[in-house]
Amino acid sequence: MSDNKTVNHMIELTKTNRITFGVIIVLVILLLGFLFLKPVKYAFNTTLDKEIADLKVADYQISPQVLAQALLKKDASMVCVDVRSPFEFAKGHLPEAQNIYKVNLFSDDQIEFFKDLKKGNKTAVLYGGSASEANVPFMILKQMGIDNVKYLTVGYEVMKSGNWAEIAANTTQYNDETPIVDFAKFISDAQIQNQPTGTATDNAPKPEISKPKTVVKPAAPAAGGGDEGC
Amino acid sequence: MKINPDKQHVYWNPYFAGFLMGIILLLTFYLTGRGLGASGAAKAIVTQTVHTVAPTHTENNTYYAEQFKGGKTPISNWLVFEVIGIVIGAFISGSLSGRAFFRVQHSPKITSRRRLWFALLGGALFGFGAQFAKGCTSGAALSGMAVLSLGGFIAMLSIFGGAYLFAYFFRKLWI
Amino acid sequence: MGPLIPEIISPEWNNIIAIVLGIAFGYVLESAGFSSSRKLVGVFYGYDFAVLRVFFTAAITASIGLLFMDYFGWVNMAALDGLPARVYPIIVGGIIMGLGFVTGGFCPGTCITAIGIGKLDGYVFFGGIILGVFVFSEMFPLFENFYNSSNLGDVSVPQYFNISPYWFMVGVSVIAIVAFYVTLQIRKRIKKVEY
Amino acid sequence: MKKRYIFLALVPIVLSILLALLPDKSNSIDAKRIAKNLKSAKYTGVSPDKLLLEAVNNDRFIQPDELATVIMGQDPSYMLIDLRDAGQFEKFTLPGAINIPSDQIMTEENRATFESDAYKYVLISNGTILSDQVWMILRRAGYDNLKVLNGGLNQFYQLYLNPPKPGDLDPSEAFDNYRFRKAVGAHLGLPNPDEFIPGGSAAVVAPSVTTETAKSATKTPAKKVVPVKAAGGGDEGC
Repeated sequence: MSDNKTVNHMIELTKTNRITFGVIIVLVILLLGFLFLKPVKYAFNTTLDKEIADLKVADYQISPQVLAQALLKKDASMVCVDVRSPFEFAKGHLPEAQNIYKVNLFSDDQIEFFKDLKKGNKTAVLYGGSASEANVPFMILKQMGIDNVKYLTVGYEVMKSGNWAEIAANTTQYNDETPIVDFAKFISDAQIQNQPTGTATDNAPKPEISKPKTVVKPAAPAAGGGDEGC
Repeated sequence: MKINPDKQHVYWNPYFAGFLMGIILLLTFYLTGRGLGASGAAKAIVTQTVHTVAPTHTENNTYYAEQFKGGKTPISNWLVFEVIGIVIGAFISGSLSGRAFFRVQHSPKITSRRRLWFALLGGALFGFGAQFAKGCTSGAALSGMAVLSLGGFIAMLSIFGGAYLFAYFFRKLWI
Repeated sequence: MGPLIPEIISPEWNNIIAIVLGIAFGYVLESAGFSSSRKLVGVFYGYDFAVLRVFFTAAITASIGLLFMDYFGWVNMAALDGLPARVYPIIVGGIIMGLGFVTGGFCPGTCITAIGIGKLDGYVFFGGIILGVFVFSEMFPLFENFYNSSNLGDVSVPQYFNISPYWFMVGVSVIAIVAFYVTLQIRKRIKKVEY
Repeated sequence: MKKRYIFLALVPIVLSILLALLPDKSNSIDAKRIAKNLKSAKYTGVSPDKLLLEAVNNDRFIQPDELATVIMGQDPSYMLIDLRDAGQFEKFTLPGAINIPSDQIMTEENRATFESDAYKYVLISNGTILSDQVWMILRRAGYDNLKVLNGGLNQFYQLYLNPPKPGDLDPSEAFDNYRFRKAVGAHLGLPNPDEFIPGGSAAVVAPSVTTETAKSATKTPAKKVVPVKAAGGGDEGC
């Protein structure tokens, strides 16, 4: 092997022309970057952790009862914002409501409007045709750090009558997340019912609706029928 | 190729080389979202070979099996292609300055055989250690440091720290 | 908005880009003299600090560049792959790698450049890596618990210590420049080694 | 020569100090986020205006009938994710659903669940709002292929517990839909609506809710929403 090749002393170029040249190119690119830097107007300003923690916080929901009471008292700290289209808005809306169509949420005026409300310690109550319609602009505004927004847990239809006293007195709970039927119990009841022998009826948790059933068909025929359906 | 003895031992200004390497690393991150690396290719080769010889064995070993997740073949790993590129690039640079020919480089105080045995030992240790850290000097330390990753800084400090720790005992090999 | 793969460039280009970037990387590594093991280990004996210089310059160039690109909104730094900080496995692995460095004289990347220009010790070193990886993989069940231990996840240093990444970058740059200066002085005092 | 090196050495230091002194631009929120210790690594999310565009239409919703077809066909490309807490999940859920409570969506292993491209993820909760909010957070964090079950489990089970019977004048598809839903109900272990409860689902209520509330609550969606969905979703379902 060519050992004699290695006796040469290694030479490193110490010239700095090329590196200076390279650095200047990079500096020019950075300068261009600054020139073309467009400030992003709208960005999420809250942390994901906070948003996840807020998922289950009920403070951001407004029930129709609370809103009705506020409307009765003409509470100035709550400003209703209608996120439906101007057309829907023209057909009917809550008193003193501001129409901000959800599609047009991002314009300086609208964002400024919410920021002004925040300065004035006012709360914007978003509502739409349904709770989930109001939820979309609500979540976006909230994640942008405008946290003085709440959403109505029902659609406009419920509030349509304009009879605030009656709505305020209504005891109906409008929580989307409450399981409305105890399905587990329901299914187990159904299985008990479907058992042909009498053992099931002796069972302790007797279903409330256990009217004596005349015919208890097993589930199989129903499944069979389903095949034709599909 | 004619070897130009003047050019053979002339290397770039290290700052310039480092600057260019930084730009390449930057491009890599910009294009692919990942860093450069090398030891991953060795891992892919080993896994693929073992898989070809004993497929059931790779399925039982979690370390091998991890690389087959999602129907991937380890040998078509990004790093394998990158390593092929490194070989080509080094060859181009080496032949342009007359460094590309077969030889063993070692200190005049030791024999070629001794140098090769230690290279094998060093390689084995490096391969072994790189698996613990999930990357080598380029994959873990350099790319990790570029994104300010905590792991990258720890890797860099421990590689160089470890080397300084043991450097004294192996000085005969080099100087 | 980077990274460009897979959204702007389709993933089929991935391997071609890998080869192109590899060629550039290999070219720079070789031109910097990283195919020579005696030059590489010089950093541990004080007669050549090329490794340290190239390494640090590359790291600060890339990270300042990335921070700027992140600032301009060209790339999303948090989305880039970092190294998951499994503290103790990395330390143990790093020390083993350090030992491998001073005995073998290469690291995997440089050994591949050495292969490119036909250094036989590079080939043998790569064989060693294959052997080491194979031994590790076969013994993996023994290390599995340790390998997965003390995982802090893919955190960055500023994030972990809760400091500004920009001031951290200032610190890293200053340390690097000081290191360059100090190594320059050390090299002047140490006996020249012919290699 | 010496001077040149000093100049070059100053460049990185000056550049990084410049970065530190630059005003916080909102598009550098990711860098800010790194500084503020939010430990979610993958963040390639969409901007608020893009997210709004995605959210104003109903593309993200999967209708109960579509989901029923998926469940009946055991389509492996869908992953059902139940966002309710573990207690509710254990009581009942959809066949094949996995449980990721809504407050744990960003833990290390759960993020990994969402990262595969092989699945469409269906977010399920009792209603629409919670899963929709989780959808927005996950989209913001950059995850794709997410669907929201429209109406949630409440409506889903109601639809198959007590499918709206078509009248004599309805087109034949309405009868097909009705049979399909009955079949689904039977598959899910629900009683056959023809024979089981005369009073409809309102007869059996969760113990925590008073009968009065539940009745009106169950009525509202059943009356209002179900017929609307029945026409649209059912056709694709069959």
